[in-house]
Amino acid sequence: MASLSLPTVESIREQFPILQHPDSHGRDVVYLDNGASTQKPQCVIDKEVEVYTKYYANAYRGVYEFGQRIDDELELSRESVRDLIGAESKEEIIFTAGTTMSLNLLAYAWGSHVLEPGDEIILSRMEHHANIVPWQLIAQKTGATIRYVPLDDQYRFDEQAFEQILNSRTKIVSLTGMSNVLGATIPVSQVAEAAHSVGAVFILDAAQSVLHQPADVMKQGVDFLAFSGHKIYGPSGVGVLYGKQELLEQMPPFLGGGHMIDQVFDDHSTWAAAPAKFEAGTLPIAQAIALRPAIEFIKEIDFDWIEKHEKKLLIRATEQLQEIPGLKIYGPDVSEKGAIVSFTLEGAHPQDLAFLLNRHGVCVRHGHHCAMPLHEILGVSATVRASFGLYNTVEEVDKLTEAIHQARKKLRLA
Amino acid sequence: MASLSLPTVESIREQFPILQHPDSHGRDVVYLDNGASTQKPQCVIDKEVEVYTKYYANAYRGVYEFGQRIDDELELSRESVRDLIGAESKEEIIFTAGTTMSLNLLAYAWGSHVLEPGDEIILSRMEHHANIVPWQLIAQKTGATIRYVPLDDQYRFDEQAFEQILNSRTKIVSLTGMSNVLGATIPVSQVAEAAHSVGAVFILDAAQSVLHQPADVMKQGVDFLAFSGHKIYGPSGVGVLYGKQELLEQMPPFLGGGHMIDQVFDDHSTWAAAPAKFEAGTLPIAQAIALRPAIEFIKEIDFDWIEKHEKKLLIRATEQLQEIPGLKIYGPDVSEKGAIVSFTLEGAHPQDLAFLLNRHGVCVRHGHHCAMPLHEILGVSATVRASFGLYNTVEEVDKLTEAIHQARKKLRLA
Amino acid sequence: MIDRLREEPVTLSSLEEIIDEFDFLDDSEAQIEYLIDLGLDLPAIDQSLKTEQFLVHGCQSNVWLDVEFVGNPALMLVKAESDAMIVNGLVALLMAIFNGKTAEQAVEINVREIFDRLGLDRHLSPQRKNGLNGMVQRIKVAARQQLT
Amino acid sequence: MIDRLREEPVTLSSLEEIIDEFDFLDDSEAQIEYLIDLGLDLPAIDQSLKTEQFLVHGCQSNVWLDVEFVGNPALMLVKAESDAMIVNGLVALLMAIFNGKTAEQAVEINVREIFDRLGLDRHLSPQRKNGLNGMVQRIKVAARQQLT
Ligand SMILES: Cc1ncc(COP(=O)(O)O)c(C=O)c1O
Ligand SMILES: Cc1ncc(COP(=O)(O)O)c(C=O)c1O
Repeated sequence: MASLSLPTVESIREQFPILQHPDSHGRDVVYLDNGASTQKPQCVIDKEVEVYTKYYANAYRGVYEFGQRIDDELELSRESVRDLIGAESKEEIIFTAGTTMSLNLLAYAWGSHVLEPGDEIILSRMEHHANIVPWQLIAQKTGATIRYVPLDDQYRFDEQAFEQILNSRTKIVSLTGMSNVLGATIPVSQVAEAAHSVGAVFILDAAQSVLHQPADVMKQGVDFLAFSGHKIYGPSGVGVLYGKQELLEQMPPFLGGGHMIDQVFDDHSTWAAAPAKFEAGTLPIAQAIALRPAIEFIKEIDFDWIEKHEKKLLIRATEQLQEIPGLKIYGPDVSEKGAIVSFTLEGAHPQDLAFLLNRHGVCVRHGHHCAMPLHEILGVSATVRASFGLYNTVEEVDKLTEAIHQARKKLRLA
Repeated sequence: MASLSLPTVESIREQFPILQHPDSHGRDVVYLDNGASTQKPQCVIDKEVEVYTKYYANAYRGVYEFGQRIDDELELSRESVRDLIGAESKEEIIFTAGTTMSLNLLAYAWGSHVLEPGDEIILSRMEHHANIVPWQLIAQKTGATIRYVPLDDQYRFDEQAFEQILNSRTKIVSLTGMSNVLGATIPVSQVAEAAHSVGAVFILDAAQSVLHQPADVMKQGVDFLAFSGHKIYGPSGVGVLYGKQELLEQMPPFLGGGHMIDQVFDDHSTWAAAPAKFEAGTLPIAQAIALRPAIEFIKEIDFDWIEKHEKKLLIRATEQLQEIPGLKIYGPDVSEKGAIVSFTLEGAHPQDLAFLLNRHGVCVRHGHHCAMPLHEILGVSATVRASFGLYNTVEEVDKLTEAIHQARKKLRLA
Repeated sequence: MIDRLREEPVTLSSLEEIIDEFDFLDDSEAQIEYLIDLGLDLPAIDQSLKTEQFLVHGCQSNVWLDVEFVGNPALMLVKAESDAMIVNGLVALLMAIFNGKTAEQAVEINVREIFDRLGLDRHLSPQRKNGLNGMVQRIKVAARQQLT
Repeated sequence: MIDRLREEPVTLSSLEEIIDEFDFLDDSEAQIEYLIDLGLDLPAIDQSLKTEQFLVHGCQSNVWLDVEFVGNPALMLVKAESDAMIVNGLVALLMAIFNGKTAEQAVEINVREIFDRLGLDRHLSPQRKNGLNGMVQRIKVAARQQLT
């Protein structure tokens, strides 16, 4: 899969048109909000344009040439997702609007299918709201209870505590593969095995992790997996839900509409087979098709290279930031986390800091990052987050550090 | 709103790159599947590219320049939708994945909010599955009953029958503004008034109608309205749900996740105000933004022009097709319908016919068009549908007719 | 009626002819048009077979299908008809594959391989594939029943 | 502490000065940076005011706000502080608008108009607008209470 010669970050950056020009204030853009969404390489942009200008039609409906081409392209994209996550067949790949939609689908459809009063759903303390709120809604409806796996004192997923919480009432274990705040990861195979040992299904929220540690669902025993196109250099508006064939067969549909039915009668309907059963209505056609070049782009660069490159940035950022007086980083040691640094700076409100960093072109995010229960235990209501992508450079890390120094001066902290 | 000089169909066609080249078999493409999805003008394609290449970021999250720009663009797009459908404020405009998602949201959220056993939901016989199946699912959950407004002998919405079906148990009236098979419309204001008179909310599935008779929700008394971007020359992957402010306030959220919350506690959460409350997770960012040029494009051409132009095509097609032996058109008189012609040809299976028409470059759809209950009363399991858009020409109508003649010969019917 | 059907294998295209034509056309649309031609040449089946019992489910269009074994040794005779000519073309193809085969031979035939060889698989919609699978299944079941 | 606050109106920027500066800057980011500057110059409030009672809800960051009327005729004195300097800048702006006004005057003031004039409205996130509205509401309520 890997290209023969190793890529350079310069050659990668060239492929992102948005990185080729300063912002409207003439500043070089240092985009460090990759955890929220990533920029798009030319090949992804081109693919959406190709669809719209060469053979656009609705999907799975027309026998005419454009319709057939769209169907073929969608199936190729499904296949590239299958390959990315190591699923058995492309019929296990469902296109959705995003991770949030995928997780809601699971909560509503699988949740109502299996949960009874007193049953338990296990999440962790570091989940994104997308992997909390849908479960709360379904727990309220079904009488199930949510239990949270704590973090240890180094902000790591506490595997021992997890195994103690697991019990025969556990029906669902749904965990993030990587915290979008801490960068902390989980031991996927072990967690899956433990979940299965009590008869629970294991759901992986791979929104942050799929790009860094591509899952291997069959080997790792992942039952369901969700991720978003826009976080892996793909288009906005499309996401993926993977489900094991036999589970997809058991799971009732969630959204009703065109394409997901077999027959519609006055008072009830019968369902098509997966993936159609879970793809009600018109798909995000151009977006689902343009997910493939994003996946191919990443594979071409090679996951090892990405991992090494991002780790280098993470280490440099961590070393520099730790030197700044009053700056506190939240998360495990760099050796045990993804390329995310969340921090607070004493005397500086995260909102002010994020604004002031942007005065130097540095784009970082501030707030609770859709992880309020985590911030509850961090003991702060908001943090500033720098998250790195494959196009970020060592110089950009230095600019982040320099911008923080400048902000401290501005805020009269230095 | 209208441009000073009237547009010509040639000048309009020029703006659609996909119409500028033959298909891969060298055939001129006669795209008559606009009811399924429309092609995209250059301005829409350009806007998505602009977002990805100039200022892409996640929405409503970053204080940095790109983030602010994305927020501004989204709000501009919201405003253009508000203006299109005559809503009171842009906070009543919710971006969704499409009509199907919008209607499911209403069925799940509003449906479970108001429906009690014995309550009634009124649909019509000509609904799309997207406006049937979600209501079936929610009726099964709540014990409510679905009642169907019949069509009269000319395939028109039977207003009198509707008023007889309405009663104090009617809680929801959800109707398509235009049948995607028959082209039949409904008297929106009267229906809304009648629905309100028994205390029901009125939902308009405007997927087919918004482009032809733009709604005026405040004047017409529409409580909720749904449509898809991809059917009004906009991008795939984005749709709209309109809801009256006070109804949006009452309605519980549907999807859970980021952005829709106010606060998240361990076992429950509190909600943000609309539209955020119903926009869980990352929006289809580039797509929602590129919906605006689509709306502006249509407004610039002018709805009157579109209506007249499409009517001309419809009349010509109807006149020509009626002459073909064994061809039967389903739907009201041309004076009472939109630019859709669905038909069967004796001795020719719709699937064969659609295939053979494409041999002459003509793209039409065959099948049940996601309207099985309608086909039940039409007495056929499938029809062939030609649906016209603003870029179609009189010559293309002639090509359709000619292609049907050729197909009849091929099928040894002539 | 049966008499007319007995003559079919000679009047219908053989598998070799079909494969040759597919290779010659080398364009999926032209291939499907050829299927329609094959379908148009397919003789009608007896009206009495057009009942629920012989209807194959999982088809986008209606297909009625029956399998008989005639002669000694008993050779397979597929009788089928659809209201769609594309599907009748597939029927003609199945007839070319199965007619005149013994039950033992029929059970062994790998239809998927033949479809792969033709390159047809890629060009059939999932629904049409379902319908095709339904037909093949009926034929295989009949062959197995004949063996027991 | 009250004593120090009484002197504020003189040391803080006046509304005219703020408007002039906004017009001069004419770039939303520079304007917000100027808000931060204003916020940095805002005197601290008494620790005793930093309780739930004085906390304004609907703010992304914490703001504590109290309103007093001093002197005869009684003139408004806004005392507020946030942990975010951008918000403190908004506080400074509200002080420039309301401090030294009578309750009657305060009730009549159209804050929205002033924000429109500054062009600020467009550049505040929905959450920050919520917070701002929360502060204005507190001030208006205090003015109305003073009148009854
Ligand atoms: C009347 C009607 N309603 C709903 C829909 C569903 O729209 P979408 O597939 O974009 O969700 C359609 C599209 O075919 C339609 O024609
Ligand atoms: C861990 C995690 N889960 C889920 C999500 C939600 O993804 P989306 O907003 O694309 O639906 C995110 C994105 O922020 C995330 O980081």
